[in-house]
Amino acid sequence: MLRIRLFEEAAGKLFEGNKMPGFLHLYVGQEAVASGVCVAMRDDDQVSSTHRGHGHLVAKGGDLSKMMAELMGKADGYCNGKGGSMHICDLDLNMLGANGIVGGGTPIAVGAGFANKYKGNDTVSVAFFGDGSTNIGAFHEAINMAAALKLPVLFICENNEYGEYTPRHKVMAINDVVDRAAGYGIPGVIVDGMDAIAVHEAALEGLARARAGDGPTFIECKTYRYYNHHGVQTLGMKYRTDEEVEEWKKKDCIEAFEKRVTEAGIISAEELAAVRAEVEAEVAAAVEFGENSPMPDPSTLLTDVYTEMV
Amino acid sequence: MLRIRLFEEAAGKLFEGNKMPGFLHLYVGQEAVASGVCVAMRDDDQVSSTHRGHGHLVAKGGDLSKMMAELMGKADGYCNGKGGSMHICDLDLNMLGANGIVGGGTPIAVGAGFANKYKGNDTVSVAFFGDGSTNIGAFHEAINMAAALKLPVLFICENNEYGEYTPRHKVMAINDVVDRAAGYGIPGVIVDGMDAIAVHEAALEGLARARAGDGPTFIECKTYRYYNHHGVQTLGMKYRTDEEVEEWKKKDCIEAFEKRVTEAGIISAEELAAVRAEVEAEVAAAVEFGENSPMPDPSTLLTDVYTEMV
Amino acid sequence: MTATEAAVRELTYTGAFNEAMFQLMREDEDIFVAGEDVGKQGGVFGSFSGLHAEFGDMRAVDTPIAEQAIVGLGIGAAVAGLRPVVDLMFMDFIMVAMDQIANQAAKLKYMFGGKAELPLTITTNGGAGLSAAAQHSQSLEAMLCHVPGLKVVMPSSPYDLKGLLVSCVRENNPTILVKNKLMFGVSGPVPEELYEIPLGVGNVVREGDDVTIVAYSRMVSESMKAADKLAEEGINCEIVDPRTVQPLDTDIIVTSAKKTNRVVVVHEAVRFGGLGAEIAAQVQEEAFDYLDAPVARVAAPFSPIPFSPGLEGHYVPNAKRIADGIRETLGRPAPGA
Amino acid sequence: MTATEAAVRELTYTGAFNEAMFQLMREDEDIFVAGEDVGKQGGVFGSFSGLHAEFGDMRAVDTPIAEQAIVGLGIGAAVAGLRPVVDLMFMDFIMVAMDQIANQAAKLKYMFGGKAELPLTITTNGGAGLSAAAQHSQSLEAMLCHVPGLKVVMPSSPYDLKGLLVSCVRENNPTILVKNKLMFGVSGPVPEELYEIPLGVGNVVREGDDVTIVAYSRMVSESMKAADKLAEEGINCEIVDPRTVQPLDTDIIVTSAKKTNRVVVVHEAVRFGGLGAEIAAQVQEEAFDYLDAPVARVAAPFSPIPFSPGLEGHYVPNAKRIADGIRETLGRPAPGA
Ligand SMILES: Cc1ncc(C[n+]2csc(CCOP(=O)(O)OP(=O)(O)O)c2C)c(N)n1
Ligand SMILES: Cc1ncc(C[n+]2csc(CCOP(=O)(O)OP(=O)(O)O)c2C)c(N)n1
Ligand SMILES: [Mg+2]
Ligand SMILES: [Mg+2]
Repeated sequence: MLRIRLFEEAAGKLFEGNKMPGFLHLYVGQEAVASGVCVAMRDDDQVSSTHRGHGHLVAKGGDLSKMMAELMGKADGYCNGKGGSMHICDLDLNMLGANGIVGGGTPIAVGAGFANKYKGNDTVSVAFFGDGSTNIGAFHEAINMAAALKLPVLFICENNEYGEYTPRHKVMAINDVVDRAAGYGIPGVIVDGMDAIAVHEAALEGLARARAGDGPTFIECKTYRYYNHHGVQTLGMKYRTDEEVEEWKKKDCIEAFEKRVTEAGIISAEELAAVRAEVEAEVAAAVEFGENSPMPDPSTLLTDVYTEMV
Repeated sequence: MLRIRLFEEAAGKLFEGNKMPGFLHLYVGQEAVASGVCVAMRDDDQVSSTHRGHGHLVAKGGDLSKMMAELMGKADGYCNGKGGSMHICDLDLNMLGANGIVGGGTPIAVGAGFANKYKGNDTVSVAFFGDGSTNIGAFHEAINMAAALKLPVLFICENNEYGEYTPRHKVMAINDVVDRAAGYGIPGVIVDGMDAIAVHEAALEGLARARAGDGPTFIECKTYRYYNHHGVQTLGMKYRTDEEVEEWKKKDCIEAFEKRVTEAGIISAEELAAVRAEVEAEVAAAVEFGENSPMPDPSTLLTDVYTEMV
Repeated sequence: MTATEAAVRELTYTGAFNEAMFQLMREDEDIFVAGEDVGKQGGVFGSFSGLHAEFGDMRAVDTPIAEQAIVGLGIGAAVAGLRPVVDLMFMDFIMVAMDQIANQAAKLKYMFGGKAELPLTITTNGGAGLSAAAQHSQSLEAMLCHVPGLKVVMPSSPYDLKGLLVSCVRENNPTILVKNKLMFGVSGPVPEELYEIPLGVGNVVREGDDVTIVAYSRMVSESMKAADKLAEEGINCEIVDPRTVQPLDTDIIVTSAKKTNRVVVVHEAVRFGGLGAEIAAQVQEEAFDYLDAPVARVAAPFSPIPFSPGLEGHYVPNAKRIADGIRETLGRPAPGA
Repeated sequence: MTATEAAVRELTYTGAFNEAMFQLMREDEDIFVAGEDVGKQGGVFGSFSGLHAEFGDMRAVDTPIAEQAIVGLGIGAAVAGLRPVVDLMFMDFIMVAMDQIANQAAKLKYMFGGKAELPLTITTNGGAGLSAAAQHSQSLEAMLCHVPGLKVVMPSSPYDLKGLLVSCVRENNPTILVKNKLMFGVSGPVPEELYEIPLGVGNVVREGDDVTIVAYSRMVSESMKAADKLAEEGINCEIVDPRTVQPLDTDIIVTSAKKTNRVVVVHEAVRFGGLGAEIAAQVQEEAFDYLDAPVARVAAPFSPIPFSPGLEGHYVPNAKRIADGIRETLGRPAPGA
C-alpha cells in the first residue's frame, strides 16, 4: 500500500511539474484493494487492469523505476515509452496491462482465465474494474462468459462511487454494485475497500473458489479516490464535496493498517518508519531513473507493430 | 395470435417453395407473447423488435399484405423491398423495426422511451428480445440506462431456451433470465409465455408502472419456437429433441386460448371458426398481394440513403 | 489588422461550439445533449459547459459509461421525433459504439424503405498530440466515410465549427462532427448569430497555382504554416479544406487540381486506407490528364499512436513534413519533361 | 481435363477450411475455436463441423452471443500462451466487436512496447448475394486494413483458403480471415497435407497484357468470367489477386500495372473509401508514368445493401459490370494520343 501511495504521490508531483505527459489517473485512496488482492495471489495468477492501473502493477511487484520511466515516456520504461500510464504492463509478472478503454480489460482477463482452465492448471486471473465500468457492454459480456464457462476468474470491483465526474446513483439504480452478481449466477460479496485485511480475506476465498474449479466470484470493494478523476486536485470540485473527501480520508487504508499492526504488536512504529524510509528511497530512485532515462529513439516509432516470424 | 400463426405458416410455405429470399426466422409457438403484450398497449406506444419480428408487427396491427410483399422482396412491401424480414417495420404503427443485430434494437427502444419522458406524455416503449440477447453488451447498456434514467420502457424477454442452436444453460449460469432484473434495480416477473392472458396481465401492470413514471419492468415469458431457428424444419434436429418439441406443442398458446374462451362461453366454436376463416382469407390475400407485386425498380437502388432537406 | 477586422468578435474553438449549442437549444426544444459527463460537468473538455444549468437534467443528460446505449438513445429519440446530440468523449470510443453507428443509425432509413428520419448528431473529439497514447488519439474518419448513410464533418476553425455544427444539428440525417483536441483553445472570428455552413461544400482557404493541398481539421492550420514557409521559397500553395469529408466536395478539389496540376493530401489519420487514398483515387479519375505528378499523401505512418512525446512528435504530420511532401511533389519532373 | 488434373483431389471452400482446422488442431494442442454455435452445431455454415465431436467442449467452444467477449477471450487466451481461433458469424458483427479488435488486439503489442505476442485468428463470413440485407452482407475489410497491427486475408479459392488459414493460425499476430458466403459450395483442388500460403504475397491468377484487374475474394472468379468474355473481344486481361489485403502486395500489383499500363480494381465493398481507393492511390504513386488511363474501380455503389434480389442484383459487382469497367478503361485514348 505504502509503495503505491508514495509512487503515486511522486508521479503526481512530476505531473504538476509538467514532467509527466498525457493523462494521469492516480490510485491514491484505493491502495487497500490492489494490495489486499495481490498479496493473496500467486505469481502465476494474472491481472487485468484499468485506466487507473499503477496500483495494480505496483502490487503485483512492478519495478518502480521502469514504471516511472514509462509514465514519463522514456526509453527505459516498461513499454519503451510507447504505452504510458494507460497501457503500463509487465507480462513477466502476469500483469496483462492497464487499459484506456473502460471495460476493455475485463474480456482479456476472462480470456486468460479460459487459458488457465484449458491448460488444466490452477492459476486464476483477476479482473480489476471500476463501478462505472460495470455499465458498459464489454464488461457484461465478459463476466457472463466467465460464469457460463465456469472460468477461474476473480472479479474485483473498485467502487469509488464515481465514474469521472458523475456520481454512481445517476448511472445505476442499485444500491450495491454486487447486486449484479446474481444476474450472472456467481457469488458476490461486499468488503470494506479501505481495510486491506478484509479485502485480503475475501480475495483468498474467491481465489480458492476459482482454483477449486467452482468458477468466478464478484467482490465489491467500497473505496474512494482522494484525487480528482484525472490529475492531482483533491478539493474544491463541483461534483463532490470537500467534506466527503475528508470523511473518507479519516478511513485511510494505510493509517488504519499501520495502527492495527502496531497496536497488535506485530510491527513497531520504528520498524514502520524504516519501511517508509526504504520505500521513499526506492521511489526517489525511480524518479531519478525516470528523469535520467532518455526519450525513445525515433527509429523505434515503427517497431513492435507486428511480431516478425523467425 | 391466430393472425400471426397463419401469416407465419404461409410465409414458411413460400420459403419452402423458394418464393421468399433471404433468412426467415418464424415466430410460431411464441404468439402469446406478442399478442398478449401488444393488445395491452396503446397505439402510440412503441415497439422495438428482433430478427424474429413478424409477430410483433402483426400484433401491432401490421398490414399482412405489405408484410408479405416485403418478405418476398417486392416493391409494395413495407420497406419497398429494401429491408425484408429482418428489417420489417411500420413507423406509423410505432413499430420501430425488426433488427438483424442481436441486441441492436433494445437501445433504440430505450431512446424512444427517453423521448416519451422528454415530451412528458405517458407513452411507453416496449423492447422485445430473446433470452440469448440478454448476454450481449448493447442489451445490458440499454436496460441499465433505462433503469438509471427511470424511463418508461417495458422489457419483454421471450425466453425460448435457445439462441440459434445453443441451449441457454450453456451460455448463462442462471435459472431464470429475470434474475438479471435485480442487477438493474428494476422489478422482474416471470409469466407463462404460452398463456396469452397471463402475458397480457403482466404487460398491463408493467405498462401502468411505466406510465405512472415508475420506470421499467422486466417480464420474462417462458415460451418456445416450434420451427428451427431459421427456416421451417421442426423435428429431427440435433440441438433439441423431438420429444421436447412435442411437449411444448401440447401447451400451444392458440389451442389453450381457444379452449379457455369457448369453455368460458365467451365465444362459440362457430364464431372461432368464422374468425379463422376470415384470417385465412386475409392471409391468402396477402400472399396473392405479395405474389402480384412487382420487384422494386432498379432505379430505387440508391434512393432512401439520405433524407434530402427541402 | 484593420479596424474592421479588429471589430470582429473572436471565440475559441470550444467557445464556438458551446455558443452554437446554447443557441440551437434555445431555438428548438427538441434538441438535447446526452453523453458521459456532459451534464453538470459540461463535458470533460468544456464543450457543453453551462447547458445543464440552463436546460436541466432532461436536456443535458449524464449517461452511464455505455457508448452503444448512448448512440442508441440518440437513434430511438430521433426516430421518436426529437433532435438529439449525443457525445462520445473520444473518437477512439466510436469503435465501442460502431454497431449502433454503422449498422443501425446509418442504415435505418434505407432498410425501412425511406420511412425513417434520423436527425441525430454525434459529436466527438479526435486527433493526437496530447500524449494520450494509442486509444485516445486516433483519427478514424475513413471508417465512417465508408459507411453509406452517415455524414462526417471535421471543422478546421472556430468559424467552421459553429456553422457546421448548426448544419449537422438541423440536418435530418445522422451526422458525426469531429472536433480536434489540440484546437480547443484556438481562437478565431465567429459571428454571434446562428449561421449554417452547408454539409458537402468545401472551402478554398488559400489561393495559389503551384500545388493544391487538400487538408481538413487541424491539418489546415499546419498546411497554412507549410504554405507560408514555401511562399518564401517562391512556391504558391492552394489549400482546399473539404470541411465535410462525407459527402466529399470532389468538385472543389478537382477544380483546384486542374489549375495547379499537383495535389498533396494531408491528414492526421493513418495513411493506408485513409481518406487521402479516396481523394487521390478520385483526383486521378477526374483530372488524370491534368496531373504533372502523382497525388501525394502526407499522413500518419502505419503504427498505433505512441505515448511518448519523443515518438508522437514524429508520428503526427506537421508543417515541416507537409512542406517536405510538397517539395517532393514539385521536384518530380513533369511527364515527358 | 487431363489425367493428372483429374487426379487432383477437390474440396469445397468450406471443406478446405474444415480440413485445415482439423489438421491444425491435431498438430497443435494450443489451438482451439470459440464462437457462437461453433461447438456442437459446427458453425451455422458448417465450417467447424465435427470439431466438437473430436476435440470436445474446451477446444470447440460454444459461447454466449457476445462478440466483444468472444474476441476478448481470444486476446486473453493468446496473451496467456494459447493459439485461439475465434469466429464472428457474419462480417457485419465485426462492428459489434470493433473495440476489442481495433483498440485492443491490434494495438496490444505496440502499446506494451513489443512485449506481447498475439497469435489470434478471427474468422468471419462476408459478402452479399444471399438477400441477407444490410446487416448480414457487408464487406468491411477497408476498415480493418486501416488499423495498424492487424492482418487481413480474403481467400478466393478453396486452395488459397486452406493455405492462408494455416498461415493465419500459425502467425503470431492478430489476423482476420474473411470467407465469402457465396463461395461455400465452390470446389477446387486442395492438397491433403498442411501447407502455408504466406501472408502478404499476391498471386497472378491470369496473365495478359492489355489491362490489370486487381481483385480478391469472390471477385476473382467474377473477374475470370469477365476476362473470358473480353478475351473473345481480343482483350487480354491480367488478373492479380493480392489474397492478403493487409499487408498488401503492392509490388505484384505495380509490376503488373507497369506491364499493362491500365488497372481496374474490383471489390464487393462500397467504392467510397474501399480498398480500391488505396490500391489506386498506390498504383498512381508508384507507376504514374506508366499509366495510360486512370486506375478505375468497379465496386458497390454508395448505399446500404438492399434485401430484394431485384435490387441486390444491381448492387453487387459481377462479371458484366467488371467487363464494362474494363472496356471503359481501355476505350479511353491514351494521354497525348
Ligand atoms: C469506452 C470508454 N468510455 C469512456 C471512457 C472515459 N473514461 C475514462 S475513466 C472513466 C470513468 C470510469 O469510471 P470507473 O469505472 O468507476 O473507474 P474509476 O475512474 O472510478 O476508477 C471514463 C468515463 C473510456 N476511457 N472508455
Ligand atoms: C450481434 C449478433 N450476433 C449474432 C447474431 C446471429 N444470431 C441471430 S439470431 C441469434 C440467436 C438469438 O437468440 P435469442 O436472443 O434467444 O432469440 P431467438 O432466436 O431465440 O428468438 C443469433 C446468435 C446476430 N444476428 N447478431
Ligand atoms: Mg469509479
Ligand atoms: Mg432464444
